[in-house]
Amino acid sequence: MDFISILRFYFFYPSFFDIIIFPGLILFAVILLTAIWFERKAAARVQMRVGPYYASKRSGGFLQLVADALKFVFSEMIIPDQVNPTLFVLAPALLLMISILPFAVVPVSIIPKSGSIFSPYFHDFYDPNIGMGVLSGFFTQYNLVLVLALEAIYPIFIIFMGWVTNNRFAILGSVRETMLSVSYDVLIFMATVSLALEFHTLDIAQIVQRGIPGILANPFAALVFFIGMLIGSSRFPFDIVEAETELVVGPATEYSGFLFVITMAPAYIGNFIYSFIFVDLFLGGWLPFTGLPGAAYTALKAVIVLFFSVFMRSVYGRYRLDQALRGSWKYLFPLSLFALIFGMVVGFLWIA
Amino acid sequence: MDSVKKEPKEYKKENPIGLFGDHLNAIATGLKYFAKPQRITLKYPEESIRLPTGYRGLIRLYKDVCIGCTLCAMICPADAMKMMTQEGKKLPIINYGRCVFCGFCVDICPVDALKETGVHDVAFSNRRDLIFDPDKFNKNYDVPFTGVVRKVRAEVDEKKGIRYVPDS
Amino acid sequence: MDVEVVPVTGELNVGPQHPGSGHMRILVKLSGDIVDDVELDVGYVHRAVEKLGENRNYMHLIPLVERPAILDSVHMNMGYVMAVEKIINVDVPERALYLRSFAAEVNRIASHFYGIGILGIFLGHSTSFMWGFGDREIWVHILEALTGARVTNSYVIPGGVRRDISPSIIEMTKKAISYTRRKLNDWKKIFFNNPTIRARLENVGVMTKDQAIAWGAVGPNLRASGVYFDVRKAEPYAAYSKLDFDIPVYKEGDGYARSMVRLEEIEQSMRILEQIIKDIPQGPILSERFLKQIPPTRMKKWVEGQGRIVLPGYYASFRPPKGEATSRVEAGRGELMYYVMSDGSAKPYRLRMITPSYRLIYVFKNLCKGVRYADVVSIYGSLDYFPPEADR
Amino acid sequence: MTQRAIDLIVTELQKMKVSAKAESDTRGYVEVPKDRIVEVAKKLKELGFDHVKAVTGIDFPEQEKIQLIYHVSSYSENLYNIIFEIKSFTSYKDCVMPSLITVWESSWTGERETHEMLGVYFEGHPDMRRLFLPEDFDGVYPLRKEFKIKLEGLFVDKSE
Repeated sequence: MDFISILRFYFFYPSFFDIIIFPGLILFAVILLTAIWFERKAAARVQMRVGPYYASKRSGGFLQLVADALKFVFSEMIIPDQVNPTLFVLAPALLLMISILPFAVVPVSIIPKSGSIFSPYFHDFYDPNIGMGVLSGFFTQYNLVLVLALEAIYPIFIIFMGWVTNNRFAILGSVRETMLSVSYDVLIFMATVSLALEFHTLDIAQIVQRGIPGILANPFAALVFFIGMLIGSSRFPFDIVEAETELVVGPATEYSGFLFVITMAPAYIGNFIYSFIFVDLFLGGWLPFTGLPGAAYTALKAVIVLFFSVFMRSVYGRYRLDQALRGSWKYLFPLSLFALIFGMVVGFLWIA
Repeated sequence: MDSVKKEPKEYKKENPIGLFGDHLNAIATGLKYFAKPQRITLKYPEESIRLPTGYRGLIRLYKDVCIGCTLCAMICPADAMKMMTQEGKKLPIINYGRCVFCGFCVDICPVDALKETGVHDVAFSNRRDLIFDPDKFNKNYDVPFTGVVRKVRAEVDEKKGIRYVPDS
Repeated sequence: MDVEVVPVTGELNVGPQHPGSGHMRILVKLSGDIVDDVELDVGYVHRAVEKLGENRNYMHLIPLVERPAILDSVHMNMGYVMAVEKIINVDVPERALYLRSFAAEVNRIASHFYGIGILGIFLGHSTSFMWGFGDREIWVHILEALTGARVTNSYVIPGGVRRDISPSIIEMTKKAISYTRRKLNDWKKIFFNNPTIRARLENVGVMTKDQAIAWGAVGPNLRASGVYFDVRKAEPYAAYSKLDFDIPVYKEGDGYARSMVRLEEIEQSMRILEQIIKDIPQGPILSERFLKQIPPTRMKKWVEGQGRIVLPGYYASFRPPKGEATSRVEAGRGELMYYVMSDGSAKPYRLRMITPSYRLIYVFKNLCKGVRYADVVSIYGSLDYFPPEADR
Repeated sequence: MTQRAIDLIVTELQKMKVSAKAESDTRGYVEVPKDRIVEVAKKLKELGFDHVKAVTGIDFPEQEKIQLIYHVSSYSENLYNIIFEIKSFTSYKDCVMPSLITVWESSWTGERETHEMLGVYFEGHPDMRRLFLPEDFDGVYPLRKEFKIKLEGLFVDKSE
């Protein structure tokens, strides 16, 4: 009995439960499959076709991704002659790791003092700003800054991957990623900072707990963040890094077999984590729920945001690199400045 | 020659305000089709199309009708149809590896010894099988299929584009 | 401070696998993101039509000449057959001329949908790709009902056409027109007015009027540069002299103007089809001279019974008189020219086939100079360049 | 009855002492020796023909000659239904032609193709390399009549 309660204690310990079980890695794996399935199925609906179908007809081809993954696992991994094999294999693995990392500090729910399954950990994850515990892998009061910092590492590893493969298309893709990452990081940073200024805090949990969804408090920041998120995770219309008609698959050109799967996953994971931040900052997060239901509610909204952003594939083409850069620096950056000032004014007048 | 010479048109250059509307319009159209999909996929192995009359599918020979006039071999643009002597009679053989299904041989045959069938989906395991000697060529491929395959007919529809109706 | 400058020039091999180029290799010389020069390595789908043309009978060439552009096969056939008709000096009955126009316009719509679809996928817009092919399917279906094959129609023969139109095909065409008209509205919303597409096409690959003429652009690409030229108007063939239609001409000469010309040509083609359906005359569909040679029993069974021409033995190996003929038609991608030279034997002495894409090779090469790398595919798609057609 | 546009061109060309002829309302040709082809081309361009549609080479093995035909036409209103041919001969021995690319840029593709298919060297063309044929194509000049391709008979019995 005692052993079970210890086990139970460690199982539900947020650093483990939040990151591994829910809404962590396991959910991520499921969502990754679902999102790709949805992307293909939604595109198929718009495009007069059926989409994945024959792998489990009853669920509309949901197992297609599993079938694809199986195929990739058993197909040959070709490692080019001229590359360093260690780095070549390491690069996608590093990329995957780095892409999941930011999730550790994203709060997904709060822990009430009693009544929740997480209540025993109330004091460990106590947030003095809101007087409650915060359900996240690792709690700091400045999680907004930390999340942005961890997200900003991700592009470096894409560039690393392109460099390692020693392919011209890959290097061109990496160069594009370099240029884009600078611009979208600025957008995301400005959008979040304007929220932080508006709510006078660098704690995501506190922003949520104010009870005002950021999309009402600062719609401009929401727009800028959403577009920054699309650029950051290479979704259409900013699928510039992997533009398949020009660059084959960009940095992932030389990868095959299971390594290719690993190179594809991080973009979706990055998008999903951005969706969590978007939900927390702009869509009211877990309110009015707490504990596990709160986390589920946040995850649900994040999934919807993710699905909406993958749906863009069936509507848009692809911008050119310079157009995306011009758009982000010439139009969205001023808009984000405006959002910053707007945030300060509204924060001063309304939220105070 | 056109008497009225048209001035070259110019498309409207985009304006920033309309741009946002265009974005919304595009997304709305996407969502419209997402909500009400218009699918024209044929679920092929389960459904199969009954091809219209006159479709130029595989060709079959009526051995008894053939008079061996060689016109079909002469007009064959791909050198697919050749003549061979069988029991003292000249009969055509066909190599489906070369046939381009132009239907000239069927049209030029003076006694209608060749006929187009509505069959186009056949598979062979090696190239030798693609050459049909007169006996093999004489068989009917257009047998009514008894199996799980549903035969459908494609119809042009004003709303959906192409609609598949069960073939009765 | 001394900065080590890393050279930013380099070469990229685009193709010859499909994405980014059709069956051709584009050797792009890049300086940063700017294309200094491109070298087009064409010929991956060379079929040697001209050499085969010298070794085959006149009738054998009908399915051959349509192979380079199977999406546009009626035009490909019609041009060749018109040249042969000039040499053997045969008149085509009125109804056959209308049917030729009918098949050609259906084919033009199908070909333009294909072109727009390919342009879309080059710009990453997968919906337009699928829509292009899906909406094309309806028109291909009509061609299938009319000619018996989806793409390699071999419909036009010297002296007429092979099959007659039936009321059910007319009904189908009416439905297809009303469907396509409605669908084009959604096309405009999701593709032509889509800001991403406009951004990628506007002011990209601009070709001025003088350049278009000097480089030898043809078809929609020429008309998008402000040149009012269409073979259907300049030298009317088939039934075009009796049909009323406009030629869309745009001033800008960029990729967007080129795709707008295609869009409007689809609309005009539907207008033409409506007129053809309305005033197609009754009568034979093959020249009297050949019709006489069909035995009466077969005439009754096939030609009158099923509206389907059976070929008299004449076609198997005819020998036209000595002579030469130049014919041209406005194919889907532009002007298509045939030069046939006969020396009195059953085979042409020389067959010259100038396809629209063939003439676009030089245009494409010139347009790519100085653009951004991502624009290469955009120009490629907006020119509607089709490698098999260029290589022949 | 006004004079046909093509007749005006033919008379203009005949002033240059070259044999020009109108075959019909819309077709005509002019035969020039190859050293005067640029001159005639320039004249035709002056008359309004602004592009080359095709450069065709025809092999005549008995006479050891190759005939070259430039189909030129115009996009201007009064000439756009006319296709005019410039015909010229070059011999096997001296298989060189002056390139017309200085007059009409659009002859670029055609001249390059004629070069690789028939072996006519166009002097003055900036890019006289192979276009369609692969680099390792063996055999020379596929469109010359001496390049034979394998043909098949109608019967299978005799060969087997």
